[in-house]
Amino acid sequence: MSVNPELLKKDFPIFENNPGLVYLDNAATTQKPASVIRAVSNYYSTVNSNVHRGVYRISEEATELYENSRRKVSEFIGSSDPAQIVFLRNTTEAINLLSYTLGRKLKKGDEILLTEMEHHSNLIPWFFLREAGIVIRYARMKEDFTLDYEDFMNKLNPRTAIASFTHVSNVLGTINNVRELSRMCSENGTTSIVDAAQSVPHMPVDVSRIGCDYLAFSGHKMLAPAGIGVLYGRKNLLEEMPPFLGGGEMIGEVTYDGSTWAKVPWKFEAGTQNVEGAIGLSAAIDYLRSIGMDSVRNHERSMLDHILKIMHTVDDIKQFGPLDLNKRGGIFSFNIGDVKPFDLLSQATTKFAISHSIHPHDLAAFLDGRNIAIRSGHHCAMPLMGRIGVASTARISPYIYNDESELDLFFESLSACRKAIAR
Amino acid sequence: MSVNPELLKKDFPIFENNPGLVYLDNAATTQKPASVIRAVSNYYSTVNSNVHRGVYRISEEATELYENSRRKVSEFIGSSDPAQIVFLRNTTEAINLLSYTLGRKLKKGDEILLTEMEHHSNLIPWFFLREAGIVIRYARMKEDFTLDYEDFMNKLNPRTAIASFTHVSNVLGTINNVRELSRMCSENGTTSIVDAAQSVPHMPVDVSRIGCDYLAFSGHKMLAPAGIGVLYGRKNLLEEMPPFLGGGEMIGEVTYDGSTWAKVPWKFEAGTQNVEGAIGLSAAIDYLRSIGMDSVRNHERSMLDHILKIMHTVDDIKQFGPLDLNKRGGIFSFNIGDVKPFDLLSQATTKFAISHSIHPHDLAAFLDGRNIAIRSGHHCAMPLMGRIGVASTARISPYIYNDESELDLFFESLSACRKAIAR
Amino acid sequence: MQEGNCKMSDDVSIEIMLDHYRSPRNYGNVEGASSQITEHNPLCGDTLHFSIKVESGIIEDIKFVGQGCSISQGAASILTELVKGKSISDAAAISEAEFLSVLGIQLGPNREKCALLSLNALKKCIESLHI
Amino acid sequence: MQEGNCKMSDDVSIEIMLDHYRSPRNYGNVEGASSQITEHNPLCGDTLHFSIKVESGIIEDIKFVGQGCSISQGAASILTELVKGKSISDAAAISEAEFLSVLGIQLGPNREKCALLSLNALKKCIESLHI
Ligand SMILES: Cc1ncc(COP(=O)(O)O)c(C=O)c1O
Ligand SMILES: Cc1ncc(COP(=O)(O)O)c(C=O)c1O
Repeated sequence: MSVNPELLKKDFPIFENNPGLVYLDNAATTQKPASVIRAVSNYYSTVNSNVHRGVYRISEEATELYENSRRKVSEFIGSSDPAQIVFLRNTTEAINLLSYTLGRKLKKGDEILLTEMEHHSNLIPWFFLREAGIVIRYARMKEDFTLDYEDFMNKLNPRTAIASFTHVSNVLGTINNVRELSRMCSENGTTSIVDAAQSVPHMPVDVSRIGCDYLAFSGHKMLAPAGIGVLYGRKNLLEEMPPFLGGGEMIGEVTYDGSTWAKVPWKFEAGTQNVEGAIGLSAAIDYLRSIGMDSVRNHERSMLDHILKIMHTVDDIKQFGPLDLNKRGGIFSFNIGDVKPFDLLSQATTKFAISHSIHPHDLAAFLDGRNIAIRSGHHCAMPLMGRIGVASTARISPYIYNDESELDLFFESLSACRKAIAR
Repeated sequence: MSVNPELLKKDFPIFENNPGLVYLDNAATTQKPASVIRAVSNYYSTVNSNVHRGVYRISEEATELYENSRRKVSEFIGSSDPAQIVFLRNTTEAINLLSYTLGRKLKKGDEILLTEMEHHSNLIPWFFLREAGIVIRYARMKEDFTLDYEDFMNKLNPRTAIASFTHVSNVLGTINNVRELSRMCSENGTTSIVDAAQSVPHMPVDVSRIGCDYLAFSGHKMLAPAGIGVLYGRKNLLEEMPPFLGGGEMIGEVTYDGSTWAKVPWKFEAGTQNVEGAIGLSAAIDYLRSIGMDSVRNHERSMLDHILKIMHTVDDIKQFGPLDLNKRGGIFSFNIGDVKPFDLLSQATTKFAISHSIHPHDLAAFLDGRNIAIRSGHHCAMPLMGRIGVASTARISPYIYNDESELDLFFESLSACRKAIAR
Repeated sequence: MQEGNCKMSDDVSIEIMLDHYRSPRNYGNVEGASSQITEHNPLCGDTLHFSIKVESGIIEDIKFVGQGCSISQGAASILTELVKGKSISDAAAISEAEFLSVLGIQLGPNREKCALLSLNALKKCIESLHI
Repeated sequence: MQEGNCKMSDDVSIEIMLDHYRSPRNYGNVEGASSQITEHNPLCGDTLHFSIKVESGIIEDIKFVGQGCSISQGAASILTELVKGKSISDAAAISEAEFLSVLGIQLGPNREKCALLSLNALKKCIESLHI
């Protein structure tokens, strides 16, 4: 099946209420189809209640809906057991859970291997461990914006306790071979963690095939509500881990003197859960499945193909990402001219120089005037900005409801912007 | 203004879809009015997007809605500055944030003072600190189910770094004088934390009057969605604290070598936030304000008055909570007969004895058959169950949409249940 | 529990369960037990203590004491009758679904845990024979 | 930025801003500055460096260099013209609202930060005079 954006768009009320809106910021967050919105309001209007404990009908039904959502997520990512699915707020919380719990066992001098293309959410939680003398290393990115697998391999050593890497870069679109990376980790006795925030929404993802130890993603980037995210973990590993947050629902037995923990996954779900979020995520998965994840991937691939073909209609455009469509998700970061990092010395000593660059914020503001929503900035990947030698970039990230005509409009508008504000 | 439950009930779609439902489990979670449901789906249908960063219209509007919600929460609880309001998932996460961040500064032998009537969410996060040699002490509950303030005072000593106490007990309904407790703490140089999960939804709460250092509550217990909760903290304290979760949005500047943090409150809001949750909470506050928190409190007080007057129509009923209505929120925990904790020795040596008790689960199941939803169990307060000498209790907790006729029906059904299943 | 939240497919089953709850069979402690165990459902406090006497692989005697709701206690009583005289391997092979169908009452997910407490306790009790 | 997300209450203001962006006034570094500062908005990378020369409480000279969007850079240029020759107390007293109204462009909450970067940087620069 191929994706029909024009038809799908009708499922998303936001486009009805914002006629002509060209929404190209899907890597940040996606829009919600009516079926997801309905699933959430139906829950409020029929069986809203506390799950797991209530001995009354609506609570039993809410519990069933919540646990069915867990089963659906489990199947969707190829997990063999729903107990391996922990509901959390988002990818960020999932990676923090891992850094706090796995981090406890690390000793001074132990190493964590990341890559140069990580999102802040897969950097800062690990930075916290530096206080304990943990060393953070980065596998290099190559000139073609792909990961240097050899460098990754070389940096894996007996001290490498954990490796955490993104599946798809939210800036470059680079698809990393996480199966290969997980295999290297496993051979080295290193725990592997996949940041799948930009892959699960956009392509088939199968944890059993990848063979990683943990994998995390967010509902809001895949048509579901915000406030719901997922940590997948191998059951035996989850069972060995200490809990992260303490409170109701995650306990076995509690006295004034101590406590035992509930079984996984509940051990990690302290406090009242976001049941409506889980139900919304389940509805989002139904929607994506009805399209087919292969079709979603193919659509984005053809969108990217189109982008790379017509980008040069805009003068001075520079893009940041692999040119091989097989190694690239539907993310396109670019600048018009050079948007260099600030450097006081060079800037203050030379007289102000006219350049052909347009700052990404100005691009975004101009395009907004034409009802085109794009992202500009550091994309929560500041170190990577430095690495690719820019202060920031502009980015578009199409999804199932975007079509080529929108891309054409986007590039026409870019050219118009260049005329209007280049200095 | 007095509360008109019959009229208010019409605002809650769940009652239309479940005719005759008598929902008495509001201390667990409350139902959602149409205005809250609408606020959430309107958001999805009009300006759904990522906040704080987008240079396009819907993102600017979403940011405004999100930050306006923060302002509304701030006013609602009498905080002088919206920067003192941190959006989190729920009370549980808020208290964990405090235990993880404040806990870092504690030394072996430092003490944390709790009370005997705390919810697991205000116990387990502190238990974690025992590993570091922190000592946990409990202020006693008196025979009349109120807190022993003298004991609290006596247990405050130079080593008491933190005191964390509930405003209203979710089992006993006991309203603690948190203003007095905070004053004692402040005189002793002890950080004061109020678990306001059961007070903010039910009575006027003013942090500036209370004078506590921190206060936490959950949206889902006050007509708002799950997945959104609040930590209030004095600004200077929040500023001194290290961050808890790391990731996007909470940073200042990031390099491969380290990071600086954003200003409060954003320093504590890592990752994509639950914007729809904050908007739903704002709509819930509008709804509650239109009734008036004084009226909400008065309604629950008169409900409790009615309960305490007619409870004795049920034989062998025992209730657990203060009889003074000024010291009691709208929570009524009870048992029929003695529901003692299991004791192998006494139970195995004596022959099975007929007792007049009915297990709370059987009560709840029977009442469910009559469409009355009540809670049974340990209410996430296992240690307190031991303290009051029971295995578990049944509990009802009326809210604005409950009326006396429902209470009458409830007590009639209790009597019927006693006939049907007492052994 | 005529009006309970069991979806009463079978009034007779409910009456049987209530009868076992009111007059539990095999209540007490087996003298000289081969194995015994106390299990409880932390979520609701239901507690069961089983003691069994096994000879040549056969459950010669089984008794329980406990405290909890009619479902957990009634099911425990029914279970003792079900397995007494059976081989430990037959007893260990009883699946959750089978036991629920023996009880014959439709239960929601939260109360199923009450009904299955006895089966899980018995299985642990049998397992610990081999340790 | 005729079509920008500034709600263009005033096309003239936008033209002025763009003119300042394209041809920044007071661009460079003051020699023998009394105070200088580099500030940036971490959220978008906009950077400004101010240097000022103060004599008898008067801002005798002020220059900036920077990098960033038209709003942050244009506003910085406009600000230098606004405060040059003013007393440091007058300059320090300019409120955010006042400065935004001088700019005359309506900005959303996220881009207001760009416009206010220069004002905040200048204030810090003045504060550091007293240290
Ligand atoms: C007194 C008290 N504290 C804390 C909590 C925990 O709230 P939540 O589950 O929303 O984190 C509750 C409710 O469950 C409560 O009643
Ligand atoms: C690659 C990647 N990792 C992690 C995140 C963080 O996701 P969230 O903000 O939902 O926690 C994002 C998106 O912001 C991302 O693109």
